[in-house]
Amino acid sequence: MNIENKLLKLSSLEGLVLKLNQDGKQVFAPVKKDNIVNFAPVSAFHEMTQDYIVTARSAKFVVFPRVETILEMQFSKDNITLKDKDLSSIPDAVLLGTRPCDAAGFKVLTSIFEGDYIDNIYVTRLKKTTIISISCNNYDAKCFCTSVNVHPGGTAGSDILLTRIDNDNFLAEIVTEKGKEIVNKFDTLFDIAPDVNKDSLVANVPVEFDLSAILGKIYPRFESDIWVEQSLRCIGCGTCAYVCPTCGCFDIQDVSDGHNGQRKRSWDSCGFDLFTLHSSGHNPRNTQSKRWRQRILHKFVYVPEQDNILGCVGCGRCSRACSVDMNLKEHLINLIGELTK
Amino acid sequence: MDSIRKRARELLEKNTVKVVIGYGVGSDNTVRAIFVRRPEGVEELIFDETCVQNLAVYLLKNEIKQIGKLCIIANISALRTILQLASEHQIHEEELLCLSVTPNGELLEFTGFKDIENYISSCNRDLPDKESEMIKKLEKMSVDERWQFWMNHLSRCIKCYACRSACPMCYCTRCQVEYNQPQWITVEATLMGNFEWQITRTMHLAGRCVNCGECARACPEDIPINLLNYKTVLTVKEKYNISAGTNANIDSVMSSFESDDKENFIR
Amino acid sequence: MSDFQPKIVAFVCTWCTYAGADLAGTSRIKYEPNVKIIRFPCTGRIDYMFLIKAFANGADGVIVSGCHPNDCHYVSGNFHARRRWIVFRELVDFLGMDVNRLCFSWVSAAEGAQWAKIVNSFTEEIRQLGPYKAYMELVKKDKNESVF
Amino acid sequence: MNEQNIYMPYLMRIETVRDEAPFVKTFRLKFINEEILNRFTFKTGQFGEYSAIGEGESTFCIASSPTLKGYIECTFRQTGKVTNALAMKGEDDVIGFRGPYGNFFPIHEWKNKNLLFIAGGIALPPLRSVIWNCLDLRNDYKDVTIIYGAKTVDELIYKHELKTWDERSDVKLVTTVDPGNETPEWKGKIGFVPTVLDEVAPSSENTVAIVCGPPIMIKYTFPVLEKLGFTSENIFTTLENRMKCGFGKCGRCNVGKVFVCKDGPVFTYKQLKELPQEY
Repeated sequence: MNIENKLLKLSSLEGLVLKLNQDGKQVFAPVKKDNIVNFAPVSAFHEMTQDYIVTARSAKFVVFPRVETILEMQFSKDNITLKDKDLSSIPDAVLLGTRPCDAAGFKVLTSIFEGDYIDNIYVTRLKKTTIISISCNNYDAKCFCTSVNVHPGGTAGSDILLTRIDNDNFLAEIVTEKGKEIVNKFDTLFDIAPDVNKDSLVANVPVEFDLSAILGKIYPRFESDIWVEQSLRCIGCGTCAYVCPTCGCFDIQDVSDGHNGQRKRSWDSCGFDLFTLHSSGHNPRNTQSKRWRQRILHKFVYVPEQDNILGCVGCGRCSRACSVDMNLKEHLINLIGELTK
Repeated sequence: MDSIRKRARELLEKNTVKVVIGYGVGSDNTVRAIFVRRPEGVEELIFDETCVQNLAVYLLKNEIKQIGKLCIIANISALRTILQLASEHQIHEEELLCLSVTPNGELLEFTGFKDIENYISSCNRDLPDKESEMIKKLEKMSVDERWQFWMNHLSRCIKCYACRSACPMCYCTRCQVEYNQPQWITVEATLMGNFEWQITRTMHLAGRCVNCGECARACPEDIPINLLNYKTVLTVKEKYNISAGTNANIDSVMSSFESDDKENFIR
Repeated sequence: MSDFQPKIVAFVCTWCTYAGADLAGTSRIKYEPNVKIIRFPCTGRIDYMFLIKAFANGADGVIVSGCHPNDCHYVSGNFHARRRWIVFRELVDFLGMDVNRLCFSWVSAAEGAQWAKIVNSFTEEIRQLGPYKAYMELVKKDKNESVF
Repeated sequence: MNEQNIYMPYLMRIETVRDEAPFVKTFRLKFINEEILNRFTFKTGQFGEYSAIGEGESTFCIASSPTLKGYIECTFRQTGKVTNALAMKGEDDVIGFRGPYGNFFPIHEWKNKNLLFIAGGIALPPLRSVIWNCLDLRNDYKDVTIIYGAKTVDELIYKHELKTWDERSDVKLVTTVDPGNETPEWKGKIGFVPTVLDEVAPSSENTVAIVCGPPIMIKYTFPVLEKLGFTSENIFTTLENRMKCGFGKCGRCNVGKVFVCKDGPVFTYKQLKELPQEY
């Protein structure tokens, strides 16, 4: 559908949050707690913070929770019953205040969870989630979205994109049918769009490296020493994968007490030794450098080749969360240097 | 700083060591670990009060051990870790060389664990003030308030195990949580699992923690898990008068005993 | 006295407390039936995870009991255990668990009456404290559908 | 059964349990649901996710031939939580199964060729499926040679089937055990599989080699095969990596660009040569 422009006043946005809540939707927005900004349920607009570049954790948990029951089981004396997940129990949700990079991240997750085998739990969650993003008017040193073809005012992945015009007004771009539904339902809150130049309203994030210097060129360097070099200071925790908006790798575990049980899907990280360990004790990715290589190649080679979409959206969360300063942007620039040597 | 660079250069030029683990400038003016393998690389080394990371965590990392003999630029936490690791027979004197700088800028070179012990005995090993106060504050709370405090914090835990990875004393090749027969602690990051994981982590570090605070620094969710370790540090100190990381030839606190250990709760 | 019947799990060593509990039985000493006894070779074998898991599975109180100091069948198991308990008790107290629900005791094979006394008094204490709601809340949260 | 949830296993009843070797068992499984029982098909080489419900899932190949209808078989060694739980199950117990997943051996392309099967230890099950599949279509193929080795005599699996193959005149079977582990009654060869292969020296003319075994065996077998004149596109193998989902989502079984679960598990040596060593 064609993108339709509207005007949303700040006061109307406040009203929208209330109305969405009244409408039975769970509204998630960035909330500042103990000096960290993360998505949390809000019942009123004032609970949301405006002071953030991106949240510490990504918004992926709304569609891909960190622990999710994928089926339930019941055991009786000589019978086992499996109970499918009740997809209708998944609540309607609204994500307010995601950044264009977060929204673009959902596209990557979708490419993983759809495909030959469609993961209906993910698909239903996404379908029931309306994403109202807010364009970035600021950025920090860890951001590199423009270098990976994501724009701080980009509409990809969002249902509605808000761009701040001034203190009291937002430009609302209605991107999808789902966004349109919200507008139709609460049409009194939206006004006719003014004529503004959106590009002048969003942050001008500099392009820091040439993506084409990486794409299609790192796979031949699979055995390069650069992976060892880069990952020497990596301590092998799973933080980068857990805060990443596009990391979709998961683990499946059964939890049972002998009468009832659940099969649960939870986040997993390629940074862990256990991720690929065989039961024989053999491990195809037995060192941290191999696991680091897997992470980079997955985002910049495997996902692009399989799904025709780049696996990184340049939000820089991994670099912010890393306790040993594994800065992804820096490593990519360093990688380009190595490739062009 | 110059003295460190000079000495590191000498060590690398003479091939006494193969790699110097030290601090360098990271992205956005932060400090991070660097691994210097060529003499000209020593210019990147820095050392000041912002160099807080406990670099001893790298001493047991395979890919670094493989490079050859190590030299580590150690702050007090790292020195204490080295002593504790030595007492647990994880590192040997001939495998590494330690450099450090005193608060007034004097270069120290330790030739053996005895040297480190002597230096450490004159250093301040107390818990940081902020954390000590926090522990006191928590102790004054009611049981319910404390429970609420920890539940609030632990509900954020995403089980990334950064606390485990960042801890230089968590060197097990296979962690208790990675065993699944029985599965003591759930793989998923659920609240009870998070709670049990922190109990496990703290108990396994009881009497071994050198209070470097690396666990809390690594936590992406800013959960003050170091307080748990610090609490056991205080308990061990009070009950058994032992501080970890002061002696390279000491039995582990939790696997030794005195026949007259004092307690007042056993009926 | 309330009607609440607490669930109490006792982790005991086979050489002293288990024999002591046995003696209480053969001596026909009556004591509260709320205790479920789990026998271990030695108190040194009693891992702190057992205590946590007992609470996770619905215990309202936990007793840990073994040989008196210097009486351990394996010479030093109870000394090791004591060290562990001292640290563990301080830690869980700091985490906000109710340490009044943890009872540690030394009961020898000859102390059948002492065992009955400990069980009776501890059961009464737990009865006063009521069910361990805080921990049950935690367990319930664990079973929740999805965790965001 | 709800078709929508891709993680939902089918329930299967264990018809028979057979002990193959110490800690190795074979289950014969039958779908409880009649409709699925009738509808279910698979191709040789494909695998499934078997679940000890309440304990977790584990990945094994389907060890029976697709020509046998009405049931499937799986063979596994007890190594961890799930396989131990499975081994506790007996006849009439219920387990879960998802599948079939992955690609398969192109047995139709092998028509009128000689077949050489080489397996080591617990890696015979995937080949057993192919062997029986080909033997059931015996007229389509020329000579069939099977070289199978294990550490000890005891650890050779499918002993009764080895006997059947040995007795058949249209199959040449060579069994071997590691040096030092032979028993006084042992009639087969003694030596590691690659060495025995070198000794037997089957002709590479119009022949396809199908290899499966532990990584170390595979590593030393490929050069011997090449020495014998096999071209890399005529050498097939089946890989295994840790898996959770079975359909390319959980992200752990990839070898470089390819997912073992989706693009594999069957690969030719030619394909493997182009892949990095991540298996």
